Amino acid sequence: MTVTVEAPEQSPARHGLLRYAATKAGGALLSIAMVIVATFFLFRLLPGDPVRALAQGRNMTPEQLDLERARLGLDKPIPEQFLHFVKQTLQFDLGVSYEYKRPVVDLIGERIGSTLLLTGTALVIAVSLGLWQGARAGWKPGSRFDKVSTAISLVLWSVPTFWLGLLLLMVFAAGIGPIPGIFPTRGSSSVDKPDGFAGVLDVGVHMVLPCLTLVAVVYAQYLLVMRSSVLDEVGQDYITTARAKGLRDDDVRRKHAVPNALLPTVTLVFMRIGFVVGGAVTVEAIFSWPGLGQLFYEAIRVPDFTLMQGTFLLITVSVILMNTLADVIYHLLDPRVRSA
Amino acid sequence: MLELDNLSVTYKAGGDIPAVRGVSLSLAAGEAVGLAGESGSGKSSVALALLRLLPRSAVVGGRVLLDGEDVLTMKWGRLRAVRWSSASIVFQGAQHGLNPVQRIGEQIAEPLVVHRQASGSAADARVRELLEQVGLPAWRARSYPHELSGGQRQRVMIAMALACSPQLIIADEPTTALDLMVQAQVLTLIRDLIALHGISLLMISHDLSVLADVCDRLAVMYAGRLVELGPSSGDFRHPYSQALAAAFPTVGDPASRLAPRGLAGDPPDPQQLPGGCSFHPRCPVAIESCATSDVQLRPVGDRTAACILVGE
Amino acid sequence: MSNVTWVRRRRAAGRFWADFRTHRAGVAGLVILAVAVVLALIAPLFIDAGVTNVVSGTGAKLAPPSLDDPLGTDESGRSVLLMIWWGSRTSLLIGFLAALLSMVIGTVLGIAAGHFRGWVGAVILRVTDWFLVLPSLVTALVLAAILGGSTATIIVAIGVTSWPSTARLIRAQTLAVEARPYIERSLALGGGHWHITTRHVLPNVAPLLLASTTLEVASAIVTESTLAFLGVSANKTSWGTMLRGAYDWGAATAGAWWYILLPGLCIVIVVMAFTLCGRALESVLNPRLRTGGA
Amino acid sequence: ADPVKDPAKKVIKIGVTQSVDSMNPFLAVRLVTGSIQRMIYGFLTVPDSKTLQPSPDLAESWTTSPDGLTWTFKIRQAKWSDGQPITADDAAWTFNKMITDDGAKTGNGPAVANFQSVTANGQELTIKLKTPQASMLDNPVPIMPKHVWEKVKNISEYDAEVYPTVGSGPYVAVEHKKDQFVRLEANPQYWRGRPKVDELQVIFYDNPAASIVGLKKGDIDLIGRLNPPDFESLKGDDNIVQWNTQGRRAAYLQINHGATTSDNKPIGDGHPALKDPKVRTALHYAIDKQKLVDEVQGGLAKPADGSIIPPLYKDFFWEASGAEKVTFDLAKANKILDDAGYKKGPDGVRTMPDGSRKLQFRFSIHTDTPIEDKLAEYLTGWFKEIGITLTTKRLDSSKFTEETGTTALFDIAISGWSVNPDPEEVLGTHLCSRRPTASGQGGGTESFYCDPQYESLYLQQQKELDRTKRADTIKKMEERLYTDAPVIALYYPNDLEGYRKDRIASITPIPEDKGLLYGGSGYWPFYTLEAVSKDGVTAESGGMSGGVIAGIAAAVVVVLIGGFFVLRRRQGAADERE
Amino acid sequence: MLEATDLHVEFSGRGGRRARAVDGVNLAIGAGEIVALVGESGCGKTTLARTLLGLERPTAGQIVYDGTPLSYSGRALKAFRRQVQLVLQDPMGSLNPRHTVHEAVAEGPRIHNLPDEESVVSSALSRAGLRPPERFLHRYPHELSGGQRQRVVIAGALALDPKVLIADEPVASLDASVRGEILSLILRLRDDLGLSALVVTHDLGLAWNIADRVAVMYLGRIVESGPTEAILTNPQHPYTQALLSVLPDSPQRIILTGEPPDPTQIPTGCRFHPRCQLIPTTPDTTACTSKPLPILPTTTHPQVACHLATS
Ligand SMILES: Nc1ncnc2c1ncn2[C@@H]1O[C@H](COP(=O)(O)OP(=O)(O)OP(=O)(O)O)[C@@H](O)[C@H]1O
Ligand SMILES: Nc1ncnc2c1ncn2[C@@H]1O[C@H](COP(=O)(O)OP(=O)(O)OP(=O)(O)O)[C@@H](O)[C@H]1O
Ligand SMILES: [Mg+2]
Ligand SMILES: [Mg+2]
Repeated sequence: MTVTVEAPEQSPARHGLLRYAATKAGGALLSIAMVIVATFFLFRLLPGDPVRALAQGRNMTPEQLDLERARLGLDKPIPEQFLHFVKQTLQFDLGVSYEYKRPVVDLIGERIGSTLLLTGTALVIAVSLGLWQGARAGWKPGSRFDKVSTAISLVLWSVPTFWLGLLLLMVFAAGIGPIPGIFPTRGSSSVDKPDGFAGVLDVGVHMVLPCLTLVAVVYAQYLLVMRSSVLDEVGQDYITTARAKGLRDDDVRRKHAVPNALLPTVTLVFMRIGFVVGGAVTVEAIFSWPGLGQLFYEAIRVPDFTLMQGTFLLITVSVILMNTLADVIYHLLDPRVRSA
Repeated sequence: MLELDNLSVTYKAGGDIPAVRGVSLSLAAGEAVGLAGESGSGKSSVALALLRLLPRSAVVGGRVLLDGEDVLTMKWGRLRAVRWSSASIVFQGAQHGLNPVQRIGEQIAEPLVVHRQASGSAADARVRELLEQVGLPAWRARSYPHELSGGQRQRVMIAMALACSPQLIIADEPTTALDLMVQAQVLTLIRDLIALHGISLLMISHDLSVLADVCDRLAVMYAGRLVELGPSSGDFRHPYSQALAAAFPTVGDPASRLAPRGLAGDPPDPQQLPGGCSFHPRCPVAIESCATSDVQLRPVGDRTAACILVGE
Repeated sequence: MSNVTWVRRRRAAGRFWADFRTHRAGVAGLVILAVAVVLALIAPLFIDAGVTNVVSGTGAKLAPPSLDDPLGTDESGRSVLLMIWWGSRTSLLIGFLAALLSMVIGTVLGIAAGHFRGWVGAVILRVTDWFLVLPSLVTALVLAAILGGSTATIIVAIGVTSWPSTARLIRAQTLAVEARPYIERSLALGGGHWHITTRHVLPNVAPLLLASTTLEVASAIVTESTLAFLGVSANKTSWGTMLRGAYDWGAATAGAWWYILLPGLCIVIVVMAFTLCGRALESVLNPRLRTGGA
Repeated sequence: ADPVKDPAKKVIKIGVTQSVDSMNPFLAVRLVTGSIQRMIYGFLTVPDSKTLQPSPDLAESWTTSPDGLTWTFKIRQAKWSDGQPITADDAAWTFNKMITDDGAKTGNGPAVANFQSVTANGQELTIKLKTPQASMLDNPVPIMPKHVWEKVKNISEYDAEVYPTVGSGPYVAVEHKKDQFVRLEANPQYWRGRPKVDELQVIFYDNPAASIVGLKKGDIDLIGRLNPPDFESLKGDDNIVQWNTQGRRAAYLQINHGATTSDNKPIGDGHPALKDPKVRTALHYAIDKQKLVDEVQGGLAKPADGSIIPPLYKDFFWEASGAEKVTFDLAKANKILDDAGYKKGPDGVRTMPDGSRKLQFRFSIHTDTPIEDKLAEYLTGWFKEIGITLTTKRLDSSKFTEETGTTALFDIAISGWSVNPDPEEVLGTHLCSRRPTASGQGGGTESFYCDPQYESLYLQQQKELDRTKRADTIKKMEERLYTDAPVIALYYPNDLEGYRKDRIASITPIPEDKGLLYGGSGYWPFYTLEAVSKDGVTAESGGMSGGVIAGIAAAVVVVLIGGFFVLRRRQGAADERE
Repeated sequence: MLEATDLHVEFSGRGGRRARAVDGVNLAIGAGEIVALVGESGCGKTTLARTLLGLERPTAGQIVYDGTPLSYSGRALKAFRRQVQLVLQDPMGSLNPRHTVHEAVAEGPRIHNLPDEESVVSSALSRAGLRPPERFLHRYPHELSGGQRQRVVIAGALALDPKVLIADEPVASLDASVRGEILSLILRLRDDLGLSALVVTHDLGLAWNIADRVAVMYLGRIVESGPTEAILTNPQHPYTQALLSVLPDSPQRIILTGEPPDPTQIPTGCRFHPRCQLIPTTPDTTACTSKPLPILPTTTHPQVACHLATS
C-alpha cells in the first residue's frame, strides 16, 4: 500500500489572524461610528436648553446666555453641529461639563482608574469563580454541587444589584445584631490612607463590599453560561475517547472539556461586560465609589448633558472595543477558526 | 483474551431500555471479530461496556473478562490502568473522536504520558513512529484535527489506539462516514496493522461486507441479542443475517439487478420488544411458535444461530 | 381530521406538561407566577390606586408589621402590603410589555437576519450586534432620561435595549432550522419566503421564544426596579419605586426593614419564578439542553 | 500629617452628600464648595455670629459716600497662609478679574454686575457702583491672593488643584480627592488666630443612607443638611446630638398668574383662572400647611404664615396676623370660589365663570425629589376637595427651569429659596425686570411677578441704608406677596444636622443663639469647633485600625487556603466516584 | 424529460477562491428512466442535483425541461417545481418535526393551491406504500421508523404528481434492512407511474439495484456514462475501475491514494491524472497531464472521458 506524502502546507495562520483582526477592527470602527452618530442624535432629542439649565438659579443676562450658547456651538444648524461634534469627538474632545465647567475628558480621566480597579477586580473574580464553578457544575449535572451552584446563581441572577448592595451595606458596613460593621461605608480608600502595603490593604477593604455586589450578579451569569457550555461537551465522543485513554475524571474535565467549553464562553464573558458596566453605575452610587459610574449617575440626575454624552460615548466605545478584543482572542484560541 | 459472559446493558432513561440483553462472546488473542447489526441493536453499548465507558444512566450486568480479570468489578485505579494500555477504542473518527482544540500529537501522546510509558522527547518520538505507521507524515503531529481530512483523522485515531501497544482494539464503526475509496484505505490499514502487531480486534459496523473483509469471525446482533456467530466466510443461517447480507448486492450479480431486496417492517423499539423471538414480526420464514418461544444460540455447522428453524 | 388533530394537539400538550412537570423547580416557579399574576389581576376588586395615595395613609409612619398593617407601613403611613399588592400590577405590566416589545422586535429582526442571507441579513446582523454590545442598562437609562419618565417610556427604554439577545437567539435558531433539509424540501415544493418563515421557521422558534421571553420578563422587572432606583421611573407605585421610596425616606437607617426588604424580596421571588419557569421551558422545549449521557 | 502616627492630632470629619465641583472659587457653584471656600478664603465681610448682620472680615471698616455709589473698605493687616501680606490689591484684583473675564463670572458673576470700578490703594479698597446697592455688605465673593492667582492664564479652565491652597480663612486645603474628600488643615496665619482643631475632613457620600450609617459608626463626626427621615433615624443614639434649628430656606408655590415678558406681552400657557387673585387665595386656603409640615417634613419645619423670608432672619421676617392671615379652611376656599362664579360641574370639578374651561391645573415638580412628590400628592388631595383637579408633571431640572422661569408653560410649580442674611437677592427675583425678554431670554424671575407697588418698595429699600427702616420696607414687600399670592409660602424647613458628641466637644452655631452648623452662613461653627481630645480616639476613627485590617486580611487568607484544601480533598473523593 | 447542457456551477469560497463544484456537465434523464449519478464525496453530485431542481443557479449552461429552458422567475420556478421533485438523504431532517404526516404531505398541494387536499394526500401516501393512509395521517415524524419517514418524504413529492424525481442519497442514512424496501418503491413508481428518476449515490450496489443508466462523476465532470450493465461490468475509465475494485468480493483492489480532490484547484489536462493508477504504467502521459478532455455529450450510449481508454 502506498501513501502519498504531502508537502507541509505553508501555514497561513499568522497572516490569517492579522487579516481577521483587521476586519474586526474595521467592524469595530464602523460600530464606533454608529455610536457617535447615534449619540449625537440621541442627545439632540434632549428636552430643554442646556444653557438654561446651566443658568439655573443664577442671574445671567441674555447676552451672557447667547455668549454661552455660541461658545457651545448650539446656535449653529444641526448638520454643522454634527460635523463639529464628530471632529471634536475624534480629537478626544468630549466637550465641557455644564456642572463641573471642566472638560469631560479630564473628568473621565480622573475617575476611570477607580472604575477600572473596581470592575476589573470584580470581573476577574467573577470570571474565575464563575467559570470554575460552572465547569464543575456542568461536568456532573444533577450532582449536589451542581444543584447548589445553580440555585445560588439563580437567586443572585434575580436580585437587583442596588438592592443587594444596600443590604450588604446595611449588614456589613452598618452592622446588624451580632454582625459587626467592619467594612467602611463609602469610597475607595480612607481619608488618612496609610502608605505602602497598609494602603493597598486599605483600598482592598474598601473594595470588599462593592466588589462583592458586582461579583454576585455577574458571576451568576458566567456560572450558568459555563455550565451549559460544559454540558454541551459532556456527551462528545472525544470526551469518551479521553476517558477510554485512562485519564482521571478531573483530567478529562480540565484538559478536554473545559478548554473546549471555554471557547464559546470567551465571547459571552466579554459580551456581558456591558452588564458589569451597568452594575458599576448602581454599585458606585451606593458605595460612593469615585468612578465613572458615579459620574454618569450624577450626570443623569443633574442632568449634565455633555457629561452624560461623554460618559455614554466612552462606556459604549470601550465595550465595543472589549468585544472586538474578545473576537480576536477567540480567534487566537480556537484553532478551527484560526487557520480557516 | 476477551470474554463477554452474558453481558447486558440497560439504560435508565424514563423507563428501562434494555439495549444489550445477554451477549456472550469470546475473542482469542490476535483474532478479529466483527459485530454487525442495524442501528439501535446495541453494538456501541457492547463496545462501551467493555471499558466501562457507559454513562451513569446505564446498568451493566454479566461479566467482561479481559485477560481473566473482570472489568466490571475492577477498582478505579486498576481500570484506568487497563484502559488504553490493554484495550483501546477507535470511534467513528471523522467528526468527534478527536479533541478539536488540541494538536493531534498531544492527543496521541496523552495515553503514553498517562500510563507513564513515555514522556517528553520519548513520547514525541513514539508519536512520530505511530504517525508513520498509519501513513501520515510526522509533521502532522502539529496539526489540529480540523486541518485533516476524514480519512486522515481516522488514521490518527488508529495511531492513537496503537500508542500503548494494547492487546485489543475496539473499533466502533471506524469507516461509516468515510468515502468509498478512503474506507478501503482505512480498512486495509487496520487489517495490515493488526496482523503486524498481533492485536485482537473487535470491529463494529452495520455493513456486513466491510466486516467480512477484515474479520475472521462475525457476530450479528438484533435487538440487543446475538442472533448469529460464525466464521466470516460461508453462508449465514439466521434469516436476519441473510436479509442483512442481501441488502448489499454484488455488482455484476444478475440476480440482484433491478431487484433490490430488503427486510419488511421496522426495527423493534427496545422498550417494547415483541415476545418470543424478537425478530419474528419481520421474519420472512417465521412460523407460529416463533411468536412464543425465544431461541438461544444453537450450533449449526461451524457457526451458531438463534433461530428455531436452524439445526433441527 | 380537525378532531383528530385536536386530540393530538391535546395529547402533545399533555406530553409537554408531563415533561414540564418533571422539573420541580419549574413547576414551583409556575405556581408562584400564577399566584402573582392572579393577585395582580384581581387587585382592583379589593383595592384601588387609593392605597398608594398619601392622603389616605392612615397608619403611623414607618410602623413595624402589626395586625392592622401586616407588613408595616411606609413613610406616609400607607400599608406596605397593599402597596406591594397594587405595585405588582405596574411591575408585572412593565415586565410583560417590555418583554413583549423586545420579543417582537427580536423575532422579526432575528428571523429576517437569519432568513435573508444577502446584504439585508448582514445589515440587520450588524445592527443587532451593535445593539448587543451597548451596555443595556446605561442605554436604557439615557433613553428613559431623555424621553422622560412614564410607563410607556420605561417600557420602550427596556424593550428597545433588550431585544438584541432575542434577535441573536432567533437568528441562530433560524439558521439552524433553515439548514435542516426540510427547508430544502419545502423550497423544492415551491415554497417562498413567506411560506418558509411562517410555516417552518416561526413555529420552530416559537417555543424557544416563549422560554426566552419568560426570561426576558424577569430581567425587565429587575431593570425597571434599577431604573427606578436610579431615578427614572414610571411615576406609579411599583416595587422598584417602592424601593426607591424606602431609600429616599431612610427606611434602611431607620430600621424599617419591612419597607426595604419586602418589595425587594417580591422582586427576587417573582423574577426567580420567571427564571425557573423559563429554564424549565427551555429544557423541555430545547432537547439540546437536556442532560446528555456518555 | 499622618493621624495614625500622631494620635494627638485633632481631626473632625464632616460628611456631605454633594461632591465638590471645582476647587476654583471663580468656577464653583455647588453649595458644598461654597461652604468649603468659606473656610479657606476671607471675604470683605461676614455675617456676625450673633446678629447675622454684616461684620468685619478682611474689611476692617468701611464708609459709604452720601449718594451710596462709592464704597471704601479698609483691608485688615493680615497675612495669607503663605505668609504674604493681604492688601487691598488682592481684593481689587479679584473683583476686576470677575468684571473683565467672563470665565471668572461663572461662580459669583451677579455679585459684581453692579460694579462700576474697583481700585486699590495700599490697604484701601474703593468700589464704585452703577446704582446704589444695600446688599453691598453681603458680597459673596471670596478674596483671592493676587500673587498666586495672577499667574493663572485661563481662569475658566483652571482646576486649582494646587495644595496647600493659599488663603486667608481659618483653614487651608491640603488635599482633594475627586468625589471622595477634601482635607483642610488649620491656618496658623489666620487673623483671628489658629482654629482649635488641627484638621477638618469633608467626606463625600453619594448615598445618604450610607452617610447616616457612617455617622452612627463614627466614620464621620458631623453631618449637615439632613432630610427629616434621616434626622429621625439618629434618634436614640447616645453619642449623637440631633441639631434641629430654624433654617435659611422658604418653600413656596409659584403660581402662573398670567405670565408676561419684560415688555409685558403674555407668555406661556398658564390657566386663565389663576389670573384671578380670588382663585389664588382660595388655593391658599386649601393648603393645610401644618399637615404638610407633619407629613412631608416629618414635623421638622415651621408652617409659613408669612412669605419668602424665613423666621431665622428675625429682622426681616414678616408674618401675617388677624384677618389677613390665611388658615386652612376648605369651606372658606369653596365659598370664595363659589362667590367668584366658579361653578362645580357634575363631576365635582369647577369651571370658569364663562364655562369655557375646567379648573384643571398642572403642578410642575422636579424629577427625583421624593419630598416634592409627596407634597404633590397632598395638594392634589386637598384641591380635589375644592373642585380643582391637579395633575403632577415631573420635569428634569433644565426643563423645569425653562418652563417655570422662561417659557411659562406651567400653572403651579414648586419652588424655594435659600435666603442669605441680606434678603435683597431673593426679593429681586420678583421684579418686573427679571421677567424673560420677548426672545425668551431668562432674567431669573421666580414668579413672573410685575407689580408697581412691589417695584417701588424694592427701590425704596435698596436705597435705605438704615437697617430698621429698610426692614420695614422689606416686610411690606412680603405682605404684598402674601396677599396678592403670586407665590404661596408653604413652610420654612428646619435646618437638620447631627454630630457625635464623643468627637466634638463644642461647636458654636451661627447665629450663636439657636443657629445653624454646617448649613449656616460663614465659617463660624467650624472655626469655633473643639474636638474631644482623648488618646487613641483619632487612631480609631478611620473606621478601621491597621490591626483590624491586618486581622481581616489574615482571616481572608486563612479562609481561602482552608477552602482550597477542602476542595482539593473533595476533588479526590469525586475522582473515585468518577 | 430533464436535461442539463454544459452546466457549470461555481461557488466563491473564502479568500476569493472559486470552487467549480460542477464544471461542465451534460446529462439527460429520459421519460421513465432511472439514472444513477455516482462519485465520491465532494465531486459535485449534490450540487448538480440541486441545480437540476433550480435550487442553485448555474453560472453557465442551462436546464431544459420538456424542451423549454428553465427560467428563474418566481412563477416559472414554482410551476417547474410541480414537475420535478426532490427526495433527500436524511428523512428525519426532511420532515419538520412539528408537522404531522398529513401536514408534511399536504405542504406541496397547499403551496400550489391544489384542490381536494385530503384525497391527494391519501393517495400519495398509499402510493408510497403507507397503507392504510389514515393510520399515518396524524403521526409526527418521531413516531415513525426511518423507512416510514422516507416513504412520507416520497409521498410528499408524489402529492404534486411530478414527472421527475431527484433523489439525493435516498437510502444512505437508512438501515441496511430498510434500504431494499425504499429502492423497490422507486422502481415500482417508475413502473406504475412512469416517473423518471435521478438517484444520486456513492453506492455502486444501489446503482446496480435500480438504475437503467449510470453516470460516474469526478471533480465536477461526468467521466463515464452509459447503461448500468455496460458501465458496472465493463468499466472503461480507470476511476470507475478503481471504484468497482474496492467493493468487497472484487478480485483485485486498486486503492487510489490521496484524498478527494479540491474543486478550487482542478488539475490541468485530465482532471483525474494526479490519482490515476494507469499513469505509472503508461509510457506517454503528456496528453493526460496537459490535454483537456472534451465534455461528454448527452447520449445514452456508453462513453468515457479518458485519453487512455480504448473506446
Ligand atoms: N445514553 C443512552 N440513554 C438511553 N438510551 C440509550 C443511550 N445510548 C443508547 N441508548 C439506546 O440503546 C439502544 C442501543 O444503542 P447503541 O448505541 O448501542 O446501538 P448501535 O447498535 O450502536 O446503533 P448505531 O448503529 O446506530 O450506532 C438504542 O435503542 C439506543 O436508543
Ligand atoms: N454552498 C456552497 N458554497 C461553497 N462551496 C460549496 C457549496 N456547496 C457545495 N460546495 C462545494 O462544492 C463541492 C461539491 O459539493 P457537493 O455537495 O455537490 O458534493 P457531493 O458530491 O454531493 O458530496 P457528498 O457525497 O459528500 O454529498 C464541494 O467541494 C463543496 O465544498
Ligand atoms: Mg453505534
Ligand atoms: Mg451530497
